[in-house]
Amino acid sequence: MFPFSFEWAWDAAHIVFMGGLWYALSIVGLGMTYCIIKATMDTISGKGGNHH
Amino acid sequence: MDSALIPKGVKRCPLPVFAAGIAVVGAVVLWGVAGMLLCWLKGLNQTNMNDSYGFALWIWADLAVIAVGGGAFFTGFLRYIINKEELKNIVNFAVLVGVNCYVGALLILGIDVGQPLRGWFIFWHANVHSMLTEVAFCLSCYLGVLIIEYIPLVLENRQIDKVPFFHNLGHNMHEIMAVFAATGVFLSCFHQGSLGGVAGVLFGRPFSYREHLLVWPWTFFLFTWSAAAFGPCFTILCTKITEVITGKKLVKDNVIELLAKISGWMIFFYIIAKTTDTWYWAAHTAPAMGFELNDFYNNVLYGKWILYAEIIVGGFIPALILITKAGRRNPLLLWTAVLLATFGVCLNRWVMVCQTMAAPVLPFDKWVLYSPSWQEVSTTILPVALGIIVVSLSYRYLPVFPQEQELNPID
Amino acid sequence: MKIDRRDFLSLGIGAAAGIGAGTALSPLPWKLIDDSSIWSQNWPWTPVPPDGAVSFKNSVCTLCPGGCGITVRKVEDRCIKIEGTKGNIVNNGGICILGLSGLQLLYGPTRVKAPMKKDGGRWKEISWDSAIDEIVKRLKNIRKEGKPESVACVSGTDQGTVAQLIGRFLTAYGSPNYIRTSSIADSYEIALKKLHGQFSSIGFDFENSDFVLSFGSGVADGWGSPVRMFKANSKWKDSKDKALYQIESRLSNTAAKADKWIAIIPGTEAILAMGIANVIIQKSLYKKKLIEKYSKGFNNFKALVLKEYSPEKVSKITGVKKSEIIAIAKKFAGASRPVAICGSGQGRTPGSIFEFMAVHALNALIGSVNNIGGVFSVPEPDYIKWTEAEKDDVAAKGIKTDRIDGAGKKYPDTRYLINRLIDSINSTGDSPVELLFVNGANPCYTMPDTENVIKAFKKIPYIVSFSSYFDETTEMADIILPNHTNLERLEDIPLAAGLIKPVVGLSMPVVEPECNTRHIGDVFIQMAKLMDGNIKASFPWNNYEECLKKTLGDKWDKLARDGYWVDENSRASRGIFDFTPLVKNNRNLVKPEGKSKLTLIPYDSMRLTVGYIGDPPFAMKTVEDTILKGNDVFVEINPKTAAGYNLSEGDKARLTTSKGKAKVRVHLYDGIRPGIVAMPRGLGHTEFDEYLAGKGENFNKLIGPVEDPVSGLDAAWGIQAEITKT
Amino acid sequence: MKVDTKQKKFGMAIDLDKCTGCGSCMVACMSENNVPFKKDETNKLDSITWIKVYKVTNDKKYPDTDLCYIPRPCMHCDGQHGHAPCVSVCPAVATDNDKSTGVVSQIYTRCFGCRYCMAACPYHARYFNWWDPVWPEGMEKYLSPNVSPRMRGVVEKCSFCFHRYQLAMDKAYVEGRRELREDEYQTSCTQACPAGAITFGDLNNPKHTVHKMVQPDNKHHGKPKNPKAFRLLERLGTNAKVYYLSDRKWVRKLGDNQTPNEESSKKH
Repeated sequence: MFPFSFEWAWDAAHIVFMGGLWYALSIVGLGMTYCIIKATMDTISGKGGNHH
Repeated sequence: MDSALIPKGVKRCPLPVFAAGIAVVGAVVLWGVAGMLLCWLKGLNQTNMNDSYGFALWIWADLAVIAVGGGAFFTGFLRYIINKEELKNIVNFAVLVGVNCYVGALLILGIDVGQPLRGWFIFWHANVHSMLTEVAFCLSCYLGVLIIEYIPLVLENRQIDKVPFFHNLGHNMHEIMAVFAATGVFLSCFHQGSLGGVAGVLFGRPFSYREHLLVWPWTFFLFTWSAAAFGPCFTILCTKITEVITGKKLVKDNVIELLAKISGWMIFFYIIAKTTDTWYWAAHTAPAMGFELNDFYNNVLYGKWILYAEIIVGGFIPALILITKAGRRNPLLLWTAVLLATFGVCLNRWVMVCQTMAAPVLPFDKWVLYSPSWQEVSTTILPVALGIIVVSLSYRYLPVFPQEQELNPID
Repeated sequence: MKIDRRDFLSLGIGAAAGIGAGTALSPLPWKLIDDSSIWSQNWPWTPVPPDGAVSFKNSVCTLCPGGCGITVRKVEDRCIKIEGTKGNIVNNGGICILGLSGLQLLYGPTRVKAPMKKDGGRWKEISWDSAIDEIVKRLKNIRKEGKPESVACVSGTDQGTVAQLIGRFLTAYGSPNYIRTSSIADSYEIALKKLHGQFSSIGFDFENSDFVLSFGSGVADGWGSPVRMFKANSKWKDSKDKALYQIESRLSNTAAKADKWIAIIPGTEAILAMGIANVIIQKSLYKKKLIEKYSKGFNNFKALVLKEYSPEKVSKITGVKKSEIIAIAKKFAGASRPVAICGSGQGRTPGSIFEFMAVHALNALIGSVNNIGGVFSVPEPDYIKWTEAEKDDVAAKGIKTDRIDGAGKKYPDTRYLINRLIDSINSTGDSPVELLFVNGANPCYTMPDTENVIKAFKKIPYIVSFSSYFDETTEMADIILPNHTNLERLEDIPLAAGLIKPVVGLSMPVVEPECNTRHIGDVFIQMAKLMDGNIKASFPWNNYEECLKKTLGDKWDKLARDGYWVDENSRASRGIFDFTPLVKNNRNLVKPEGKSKLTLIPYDSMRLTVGYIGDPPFAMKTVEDTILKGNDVFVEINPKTAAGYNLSEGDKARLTTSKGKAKVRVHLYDGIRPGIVAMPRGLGHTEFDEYLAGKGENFNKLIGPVEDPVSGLDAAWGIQAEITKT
Repeated sequence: MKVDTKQKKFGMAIDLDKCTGCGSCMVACMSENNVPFKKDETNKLDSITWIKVYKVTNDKKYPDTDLCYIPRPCMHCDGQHGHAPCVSVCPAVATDNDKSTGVVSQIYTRCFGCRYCMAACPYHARYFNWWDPVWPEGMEKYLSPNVSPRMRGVVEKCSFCFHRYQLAMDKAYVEGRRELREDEYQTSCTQACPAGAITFGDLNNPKHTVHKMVQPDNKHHGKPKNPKAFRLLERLGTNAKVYYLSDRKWVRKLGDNQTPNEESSKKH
């Protein structure tokens, strides 16, 4: 899973497979971070709930 | 008592009735938990599996629930990527069903391994050549995505929605849901496929081995396709069951019909592909390994009937019903179609797992048949029971069906 | 600003989420996960074998008469593996399944861990001194009463210093009743005595034979010295012009290895041998000069076989085609170094002397007696040169009495008749045996009509067992003086399993005694010393080791070095071959008891030891599920025959003979002659550990002894039986 | 001194005409490799025997019946591209086809018991520890320190007694050698077989008996050139390192599957 585990090899298989995996994970991760940050900002700027 | 939590404008049965229902299902859950604990504490000698039957009921259950759970990713795909607006009225439910299927699958996998405490090795020491690794990764990642797709619905609960932060969070997640859905589709294609690969790559098992395209055997594509094709049928089935139980119409016919029609055509083309695959395998792949079709079907249980049951009864018939307007409009036929379709895909998964194990390979081998122990059965039913509870709770406290209010006005 | 309920709620949830996230991101979960995998690798109940200095110790295996050289691998003081000794004269590196399992016997749960005394039906541990005192007291009393001959000993062998010490003790004590358990060794001994006129054991030069005609001998099933036979068989396979013909009613592993399987009607082997002789003489394929020079009574023999044993007649009796009989005879006589052998299965039970003589006659006819590639009459190794045991009047009078088993009287050439021992005990009111020693034998399991044997043993007032394991006979004993196991004890092992020269092996202690056991040799020397008088005087040694070293003299060094000693200058006796006894005992066959339609025969396999030791767990693990399933034993039966009883594969059935009943299951097998039911030996133990006890049925419960008219030995090879589906 | 870097390919040739089915190989293996045992081992579907002796017959009626024993250790498959059926599927890299020796290893402490490898192996050479290994009081004394006893819930299999190779190599290195003599590394079953039916050695080394016996054709995935030699399930492409020899046609035919029309076409 990580380059420091001994069965890791810098071959096509690992790059493609793990590449795809980390790519997907980062999209999901970034997406969620974005939502949370934006939601926090909106809240502070008094949007949402019964405020409007 | 819990009226504060129940969505506005809809009616729910009184809490005691609801609680009673949950209690009944809860008993089943306890039974399942008993089996689970036995397997974890005493080991897999609690099952009826053996050295010839290393994969059995549990692996079948995994493949089956993931296949029928495929409705989630495909409906999501149609809703968010293809922008089929109507489907927004059923996508919540599709996601809900999906979540349950995937949680169940992972739970069963957690029981199925001989050393559960080492389960994380599959991630940490991943062997990228193994289909199972691909399954594990995509499965768990996609479960994450499904939960993300489910969260906004939870946030729409009356009380939670009152909290500005959660309100905003839900809103923002809706905004970029397409991104998540797309990732979900990407992940799903791979784990559905690799589940097919699990059996397809076994060149020591001529019954399930298939020729490869790139690095993947044909079963890889057939599994993805079949999940996309049959999944929606299961979503429809669950919707119909919910409607029966609640005694209300929850989704408008046009929505169901759209989904049914798409599913129908998908199944139709899938089953043609499946037939072609079977023919090629029987005519070329297997003979090259020294087997002819009959060698795989000369057993009391595993006879040719199973092939016809899967392809005709569980394939062509539902497909033909669903692609004809009259068929999908007739409630009885629709029921038949979705039931047969679900049966068909489950049978396909059963064959790919259990018949693969049962069929002899060495010339002096014999068929090995097996029947599960109660521990296996109870742990297989466990996630179903859990699913029913989650769906019930969601239905009671969340606006799962946007059209419910309109279809069932309270005067 | 004022904080309202909602803000508070969200703050609360936020805080909780924060804490949760914090823990999740802390090293804690990772540490726990990592540990989890370590726990799963160190369960306390999974042993971790300690490492240490490795050493190898050589010895001789005594678990069967084979006498293979074994090399034991040790780590510090633990034996961890038994292997065959490379370069050993018998097995050169190879080793059988039982020898390999030896460590499970050494460290196993069936050991007798200390001297034991039966106390109200239960075993109680006692000290060695009190145990020996008790026995000596009894011996003295019996002697005082003037019936020393009522003390007997049943033993697996009568050769080697240990056996001789016991025999010497009995002689000095005044009893002629040293009884050896029977095997084909007896039959061959007697046959040779009759045909060659002197006692000698048989030897085969298989390594140089080019055609082996086996009358049911399981050369690939543990007959003779198993490992040596396997190697010989492989040698025959190596060259195209060597062959093995197997005459047997069942496709045994041997028959499967053979170049030809002749499925004969069981019990008619002797007839076939005579038929073959007929063809050989008829077509004058025999070595005339040799016969003229070195034989007596040939003309009578010739007349007999020509008159009574024409291929046609023989074919009718044996079920072997006429053409086949002629073919076999030609092949046999045509071979350059042929040999004919007999003694069915592993040869654990004696056979019809008529058969043995007939088969041996074939060897004589084509000059294979005492000839390269043939059979040799081998004198017993004589290295034990002790002075006569001293006898006082009691002893002198005692040893003149008739043997309780009647051996040597009605049957002058028979030295031991254990089957008669049982009868004479059961036929009289109180047992003629007052006290019985049992060593290296388990008659209460291995002898036919087990029920009857147990009845007899129950009648014997006092039984002393020297067994290292809790076996069936030991369970019948009153006191146990556990001997060291084969891996713990020093002992000379004369090899009686068909080698062409007298060979003595040396069993060496490879490990310190595991339990509170004592060498049987020391025990007898000790008892002799306590008996005082002539008996004490007959045992001038302080302990067994001294006795053995003195006895072996200059041979000791060679034995200690190589593990074996070959008596090179022993000459095979070039006696005259006398056909007369054969002619005289013509047609003295052994017929199976009863008059049912089916014939029940036993079969031996390497994976189920049939001797006095029970099958160890490892060996049991290799037993096929078509032989044992759960606790059910399978009997083999031809599908044709089975159909007649509407039995199909796996059916449960009851097998009934005049001696007993057994619950069995049916295994349909094409490799067996119709009308025959074959049952494996070695199952149905009632003692030993839970890995063996209670599994299957003991064949010996279903068969009774049938005396061979020539030797008086039990020579039953089968019994009539009925099988009914249940 | 010269260091030979040529890679080894250890393999086995078993003469089925010599094998008497005595079972010595099975027990030699069990006692060498600390294989556990249970009270009832008659259910062969959960009975651990790294080398298992199959009993097969020619299916002819009496008296033309013939039988043959087929000892089956792990075949240590090479597959088509160095991937044994089991190795490529293991999700946690707990089994490996060692390129330098050709031995397919199993790392018990790495295996988490998913049993995918067992599903992949057509020879049933892999065994699962359904139960905790238990030795009767005192019997654990004979356990060898060279092979660690397995814990419940992991898969185990024949290792060609790889620990013997390691010990032999250690010895050789101490003596300043980098190469082993043929007899220095032999498996426990080979050593024990009373019939001398098993031959073990380096299939890549023309001097080794096993090579001379089977004459492996490495251009065609090690197919034997010796017409009397064959491998089990040759055409699955498992590329096994265990070969069998027999003069009996029916035995050789039983080594692999044929579809009926093939058989008929073979006849003439």
